[in-house]
Parts: sequence; structure tokens; C-alpha cells
Amino acid sequence: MHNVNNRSRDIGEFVPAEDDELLICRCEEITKGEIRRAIHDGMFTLTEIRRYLRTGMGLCQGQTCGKLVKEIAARELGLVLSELGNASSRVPMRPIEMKVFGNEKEPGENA
Amino acid sequence: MKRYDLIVVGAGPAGLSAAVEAAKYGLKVVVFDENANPGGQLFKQVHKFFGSKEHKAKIRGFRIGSQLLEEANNLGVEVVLNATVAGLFQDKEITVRIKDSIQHYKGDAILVATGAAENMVPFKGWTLPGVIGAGAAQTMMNLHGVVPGQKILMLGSGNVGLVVSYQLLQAGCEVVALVDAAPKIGGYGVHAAKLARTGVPFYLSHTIIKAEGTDCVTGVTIAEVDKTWKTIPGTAKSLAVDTICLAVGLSPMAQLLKMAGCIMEDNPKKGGQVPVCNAYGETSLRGVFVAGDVSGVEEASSAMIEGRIAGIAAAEYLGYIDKAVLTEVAEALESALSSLRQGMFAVENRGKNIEKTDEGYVVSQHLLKKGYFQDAEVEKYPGVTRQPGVHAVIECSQNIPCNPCQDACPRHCIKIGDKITSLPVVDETANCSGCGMCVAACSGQAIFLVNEGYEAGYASITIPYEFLPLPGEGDRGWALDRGGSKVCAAEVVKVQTAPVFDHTSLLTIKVPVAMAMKARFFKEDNCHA
Amino acid sequence: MHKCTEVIIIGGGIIGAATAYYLALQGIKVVVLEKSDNIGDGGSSRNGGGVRQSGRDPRELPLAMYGVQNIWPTLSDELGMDVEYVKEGNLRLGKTEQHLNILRNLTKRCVDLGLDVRMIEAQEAREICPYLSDEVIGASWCPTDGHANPLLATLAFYRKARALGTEFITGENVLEIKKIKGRARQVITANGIYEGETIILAAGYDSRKILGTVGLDVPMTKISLEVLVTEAQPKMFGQMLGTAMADFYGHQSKHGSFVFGGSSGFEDTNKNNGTPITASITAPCICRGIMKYFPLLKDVKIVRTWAGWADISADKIPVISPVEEVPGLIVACGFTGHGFGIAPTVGLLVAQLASGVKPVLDLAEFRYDRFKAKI
Amino acid sequence: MNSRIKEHPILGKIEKGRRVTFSHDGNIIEGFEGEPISAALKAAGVMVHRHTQKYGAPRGIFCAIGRCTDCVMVVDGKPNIRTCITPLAEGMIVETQYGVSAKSTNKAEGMA
Repeated sequence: MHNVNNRSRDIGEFVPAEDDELLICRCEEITKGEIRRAIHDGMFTLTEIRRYLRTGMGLCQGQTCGKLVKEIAARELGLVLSELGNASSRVPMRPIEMKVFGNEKEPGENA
Repeated sequence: MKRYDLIVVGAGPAGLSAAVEAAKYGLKVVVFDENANPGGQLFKQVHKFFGSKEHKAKIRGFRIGSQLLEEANNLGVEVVLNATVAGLFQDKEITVRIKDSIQHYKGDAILVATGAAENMVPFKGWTLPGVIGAGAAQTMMNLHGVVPGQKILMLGSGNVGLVVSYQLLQAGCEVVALVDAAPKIGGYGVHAAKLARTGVPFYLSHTIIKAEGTDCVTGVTIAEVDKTWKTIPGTAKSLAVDTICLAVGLSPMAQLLKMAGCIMEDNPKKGGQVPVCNAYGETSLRGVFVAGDVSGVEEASSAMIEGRIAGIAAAEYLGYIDKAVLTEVAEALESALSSLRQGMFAVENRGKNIEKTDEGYVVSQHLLKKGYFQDAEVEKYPGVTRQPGVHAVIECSQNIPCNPCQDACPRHCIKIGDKITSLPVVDETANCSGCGMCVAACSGQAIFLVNEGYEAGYASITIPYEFLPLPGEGDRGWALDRGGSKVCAAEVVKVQTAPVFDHTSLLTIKVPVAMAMKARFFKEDNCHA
Repeated sequence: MHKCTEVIIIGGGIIGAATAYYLALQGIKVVVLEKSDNIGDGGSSRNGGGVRQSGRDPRELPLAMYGVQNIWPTLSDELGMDVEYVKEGNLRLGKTEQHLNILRNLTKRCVDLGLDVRMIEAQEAREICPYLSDEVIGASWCPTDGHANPLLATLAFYRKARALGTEFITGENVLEIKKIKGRARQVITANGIYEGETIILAAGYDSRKILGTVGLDVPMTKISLEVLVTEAQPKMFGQMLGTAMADFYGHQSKHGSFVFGGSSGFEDTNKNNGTPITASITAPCICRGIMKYFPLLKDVKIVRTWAGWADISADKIPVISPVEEVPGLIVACGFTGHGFGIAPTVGLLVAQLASGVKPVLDLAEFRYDRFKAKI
Repeated sequence: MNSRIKEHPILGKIEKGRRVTFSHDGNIIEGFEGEPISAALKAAGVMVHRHTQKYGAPRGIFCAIGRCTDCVMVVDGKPNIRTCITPLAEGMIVETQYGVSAKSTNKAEGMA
């Protein structure tokens, strides 16, 4: 992990790329260019990119774009994937209505 | 709180196998699955599985699902469906969404068998309706009886891409192209060959430039890529398709484990982020086990064995059996597992360029590039012989873990031996009866019966056939070669269906004898053709 | 590794990042050391986003009011990115007469210090926020309160400070502060030694352990708090919400999702297994709390929940203080779960302390050595 | 174009149970009770399930198993319903979703 630790590490200038307009996070409609720019703004971890841009914070909770964002970040930072860690996973695994989430029942109780 | 010996999350092949095994040793087991149907991906698999006959090879996936479920029911395993596990918390507690409530359960052991999720690849237009995952295609056609489209491009030549393409054909769709950026086919050659002979064109070293359309996909542009994955100018080509299917690999779906605090590792060979676990599938959290794709993406056959090992390990962890029993049973299962993990598609060989089989046969580059052999190449493989009467021709050229053909032949014409990944050898001294059991048994549809002495000037070829409408005896049409091109007129002389063939019909066609080693598929000649 | 600089900040949360920013504005060389792999991974990114004056302890209120008057309104422009600051007021809701009494007391304390906050009837509350349930019988109302996005605000300070030359090092676990010739001088981590003229300790609950290495203590404990986030919904209301009983608090974010915190009653006794994972009973409890006030939200789906540790000081207000007995050391910790709204002010004040400027507000109430036995 | 498979070489005749009608953006269409809403829409040739919040881009079925949430629509007035895993019932009102609401509704009405 040491590579991402020094946030003043020189990762070069942001260079616009032809495919920057490619949508990566389908839920929150975040493009590859936005992700790359966020990295140059100092967001060196998947968690920071997520908090900064909302990648992976949509309805699907990053199930579709998680790997794609990671690959983009690794390339931009010059790291291998394993050096980059991962964004966290949160309860609930699938979206659940408030009235259901708040309705705790004993197992076997007629739901 | 309601407590079980073992809580299994996921009623797929791994989870059900684990539940069955644990229940055999007396554990009180519950299985939760978020889907309305159990079996995980099994119920979407209409093809026959590879592997060893002891571990459910040549059985169609959805039947394996039913079998496992029946075993689980017989052993008193509770399988709760439409039950979404919301979270895995401290002290091995889970919360489950069941109908309109949240319920809490504790397990003395927990097995997470949540499987894998499909990888996706972005390209211009990839968010348009009509771009779907290959799994979505399978779900729609094989579970819900609705085809995803009429004209389809499949991206990805791994086994999923190949198998789903074939299933699309079976559902009545046209597969316009099979595209992969890699220079060679990633999945089994036999899966590719059964597509190629129907005429599906393979575009290796190609990539999708963009999906066309405003409200939904109306076409696609593909182009060739060089060794550095850059598109080669001037190679762009437009294809009219209404559906683009993505089959670009799977990633373990390990979120529950990560959430619970399991130590995770990034392991590209396992398909991504997986929990660190021991040989029995136990994670860094005592009593929390994993099995199947969630701990590393493999075939369903491996997942079932892993599940059994984890189920037994849970039994030992909870004191239902002695360590000695675990060691003994697990050892046998591990050796079965390791035999499945051998051959040229083994994890350690991923990405390697393997030029020769274990036996020293040269692997056909034409097969890897186009999906089929050149005529001259076929005869060098040990399953392909020229004999006077009817005999099996096995066009199996890669070391893959599969051996049902060996046992299918009542006359022992086919030999693989103990090593499950060996190429099948046709014994020229044995006496083929032409029963066709091997043709129907081959999960790769790579076995044909050829009789060059069928009648003067004509040979007969018996091919496996899994399409509708099924031609009838006397029907005329075209024989297609391995690449799907028409090579000669052909007449259907025999159609065999039998319960033992399990929906693989045997179609015997008559072709000029010169075509005996060329013709491999039949296409009905209807007036609109 | 041995590295020298003017100021070392221990803790890369919003306090550390804001302090770094205000120091960097003056051209002061700063190194920020953060234990986690991520900037702002503690309470900074795990709070309800309230930028609230009402309901504050009178000692803390001036900090909150200063921020609302002088910093928050222009913060997005200043930092060059939208921190989603919304100033549409705070409603603190009550359902019983007992609740209203609690609210009256809170309100009175703040009115006395000049804050525009008042008790309102249920009808007026519903005019402000039409989605309230019939159970609500009254509220306190502070029109100048609001909320912001804690994730973005924290990263905005970080981003700007970094752009101005502040060095941020993550994954750097501080083991010890070491005095050299009578002054706090060295910060020792697992990877090396950092030296600075001034050391600022803003490491949340971890500050306590680090303070111990120079013979100091701030009496505090830590509790785990949980928040849930819903799917995006059409814009419903812009107020920050709370209740007399703290059943829940939160707001609707710019994105459209609702962000609501709450409690199960076991926050201070929840088991700590080393990772801030959520407890199985808390989110359901928060849901029930919310639905009592907003029945309309019953069909809205929860997409995630998260937990975080809050550092709770013995008297429920922070320590923001130079430490004369350890010259060169400044402490900012113990924010007790309400640090986010005052973080920009605190960053400014701590930066002033560090650069030898007289702080714009009196910090006497926040001294590290104020904790005395009760008799 | 008929997307329904009548008979499958391996699975045989596809039996789907009771026919029901439901409305899609005001049009009455037929489907089978209990099948995913998305399957019935697909069979009726409906490709676009929603338009996105930011760019208004069309989306449809993507994963078909309730994970990607691309296929969400307003069903019986509730937005963000995953049509690929929500069983169809007689008389359902299914509407294309724009952002987080049906076009015809304003603000929070979609939730009531």
C-alpha cells in the first residue's frame, strides 16, 4: 500500500484521453474522464474516489463498476490492482424498503 | 435467537452440496437464497456438464440442480427461497429479508456460497438497451422463455460466451458474430467447434468500437486490434444486430465476507477479490466457510466438490465428526478436485500459450482462431481414425477434465484412462456397434459416427443435434463443414431420440463418401433458404 | 526516514485537513499523517452532515455561529468544489410534551447567546416541511442552520490543502510524540520519524493514546454511531432534521438520497471488533424512528448503512487547546459527535494557534486541563 | 417480432400459467402472471425502461437478476422497482421512469 500513501507523489499531469467520455458508473453516470481527473485531484484510493464522485454509491452499490473503476485507478496511479485495496461493502446487500427493514420479526413468525 | 448448526448463504451448486454433506453428518442446516428458484446458475444451464461421471458430468445443469435439491430435501435441509441475506454481522449472525420483514438468525457455522457476478466492459453505447450480460441472456431465455433479441453479437470467447451463444441458437436466435479481443478462443475448443459448424463467425483480435442506436441497439461497429489492444485503422466493420451480449468473465461476489471483516486478498487467478481461506474453505473468521465461485471463479463441477468439502469441514468444526474422518473424506474429494483443475485450462495455465497437449499432439491454431479444425489437422488426434465400418470419430484435441465418453461405450471402444484430462483414444481393435451412446454422452458434442461404407459411394455421418425443428427421415438439405459452409447435399437417413440421450437427438445423414471427414452439420433445405 | 517541516498534523480528518488548508494559505509547510488508508475515514466521513447552531452547548455555540456567518456560505467557492452546503434551517421535532420541554430548554440556552431559534407549533412545522406525521406536535426552528456533504467537505479541504503544497501521508500510524529539549518535536511512526516546529494532534479517539506518550490525558470514550442512506428521491425538503429524543437526525442530500443517523440505545456498549461494522439491530431501529416522523418514506429503499466511531469527551465538548506543559503541541479532539459543523471554524482557530496569531474566538472553555473531579 | 420461445429443444414446451393484462405507459399489454415484469415487456417489444437522471439516457434490461438496477421503473406509483425480479400481477401500472419519477408525476407524488 505504500505507493498510494504519499499524496504528493508525482503521477504526472492529467492528460485528456479520447475515451474520457465513456460512462463507467452506470448508476451515477460517472465518466472515465471524471474518475481520472479525481485521481489527479488527489483521490488516490477507491474509497476516496467513491466519496468524491459517488462511483459505486448508486442503487447497485458498485457491483457493476467496482472492477472497472479499480482498473482505471490502478493504471492512472501506476499500480497493480492488489496495491490499491478495495472500497468497502455495506449492509444491506440489496436495497430494502424502510418499512421492511424496520419490520423485525422472529424467524417463523408469519411475515 | 433462532440458531442453526450451519447457515448456508446461496442455494447454488456449492451451497446445496455443502448443505447436503453437512446434513448427512447430522447438522441442522438452513439454506437461504434470494432467488425464487434454487440452484443458482444451474437452472439456466441447459447444456451437459463436463467433468467426471462420478461428479455429475454429462448431466444437464438444470437437472443437477433438481438432483441436489431433492437430496437436500430428503436430508431435512431447510431451503428458504426469496430470502435475501442483508448482512453478516459479528458473532455469526445474519439478517435475512423474508417477504416484508427482516429476521435474525445465528449459525454456529456459516457457509457463504454467493457465487460470482459478471464482469462488464465499457464501450461507446454500452448503456443502450440491448446491451446485456450473457447471464441476462440465459436468464431470459432459459428461465423466462423470452429471447433477448433476434440478431446477437456475443463478446467473449470463454466458455460462458461459447455456451450462451449455443443456447441462443437453441432458443432460435441468430448469433451474428462471436467477438473477442484476445487472439485466440478462451474457452474449450469443442464448445467453439459446435458453434462454428452452425456457421457462427468468430472474430478474434477484434473489439467493439461502439454500439449504435439512439433508444436501443440497432447495430454495432467492431474493429481488429493489434497485439497492444489498439484498434487497427481501416478494419472497422458494421454489423446489424439488436443485441450485444457481454461474456467477459466473472468476479467473486464476496461482499458479505468483506463486510464481516474476513481477511481478503486480490487474486487475479481467482477472478478478483476473495477471502483468504484454508484447504477446507474456512476463512480468517473461525467457523465462517466459503465454497464455489465466491472463493475463486471455476466451473460448477469444482464448486460442488468444494461445497462438499466445506460441508464436511463444518461438521468437524462443530464436533459431529472426528478430524480423522474429515481428513479421509476431504482427501478423496480434494484429489477429485485437483484432477478437475488439471489440463490446459487449469488456473495456472491461464494466459499461457500452450502449443502441445500432454500427449504431445500439436494444438490446432486454426481451432483457436476460427473455432474449427482445418480438414488436414483432424486426423492426427487419437480419437480420429479411419476404419472400414461404423466407428466413432472424436474431435477432441485439448486436455480438458472430462471423461463420460469412456464409460458411454458399451464395447469399450473409447479409452481415456485414469487421468481425466487425457485425450480420448479410439481403440481400432474394439468393435463399434454404432449405438450412438458416445455421441449423446459427449458434453462437447465432439463425437460423430462415421461409416464410409454406408452404401456405394456414400458415407453416413451421425451427428448430435439439439435444435428445433428436428428434421425427419428422408428430409433433404445441406451438409455443412466444420466452419459452417455448405459442402454438399445431404439426406437424413435416420433420426434417433431416446430418454437416455437426454434431448440430444442423433441425426444420421448420407453424404458422398469424399465428404465423410468434412461434413459435420446438417441444414434443412427449406424453400426460403 | 527522517523528515522535517514546520507543522505536523496527526490526523487526516476534516479538522486536520481544514487546519492544513488554513496554514497552507499562509505558506506554512505542513505534513499531515493519517493512520487510515483513506483521507477522512473517521468521524469526518461518518456523520449526518449537520451544519447546525441550535441545540449546541453554549460554550460551543460561538464556533458554530462563526462558521455559519463567515465560512460555510462561501466555502464551496473558496475550495473550488461544491460541498453541498444548504442553509434551509433546522427543525428539531417533538411528539410529546416532555419532548417539547427538552426543546424549550435547548432553545432558551441558544436564544440567550443571540441565536435566531424559536419554538414553533405543529402547523408551522408542517408549513416548513409538509411531510411530517401527525404525531409531531411541535418543534424548535432555527432558520440559519443547515447541512453539507461531509464526504465532499472533508475531501475539499484535503484537495485544496494538497494543491497548496501540504503533504498528506496515509497509512502512517503514529506511535509516539517525542519531546526534544523540552519541546514537542518528533512524531514517531511505524515507518520513521517526522520533525516539526509545531505538532497538532487531531486524531479523534486515537488522540488519547498518543497524548499518553507525552504524559497527558483527555478523558473521553468512544461510541459507535450508525447512519443509513436511501435511494435517491425527488427533492422533498431542504431542512436539517433532528428530534428531541435523538431517534434520528439527518437530511435529504443534493443527490436526492436521505441520510439519516440514529441510535439503538446500545451505542456506548456495542462490541468493538476492530472494524466499524454495523450492528444488526441499529438500522431497523432507525427505520422505525424515521417512519414515526415521516410515514411517507416507508417505501423508500435503504441502499447502505455505515457505522463510525465518535470520540466523546467527559463534558461533551471538544478540547481545542495549546498545551503549555508540552510546548509546541496543540490538541483538537473530543468532538463528541458534533464536530463536522464547526470543523471549518476549528481548522481556522487551530491554524491561528499554530501560526502564533490570536484566535478570532476565545478558546478558554476548550482547554485540555479543564477536567476536574466533581467534589 | 415475437420474443417468446414456444418450444425449446431441451426444455420442451414453455408453460407459463395464467395470462394477465397490465398497463405500460397507458397501453394495455399481456403477460403471464408471476413472470418478471421485464420478461413481459421484452415479449411486447419494450426496450426502454427508464431515462437516467443526469443525461436522460435510455436504459433497459442489463443483468436481468436484480443486481445492476438498470431496469428499474415506476410500478404502481413506486419508483426504482427492479422489473427483472418483480413478478407481474394482473392490472399492474408500469411506467417508464425519468430520473427517479414517472414523467407524469411531480416531486414526491411518486412515493405516496
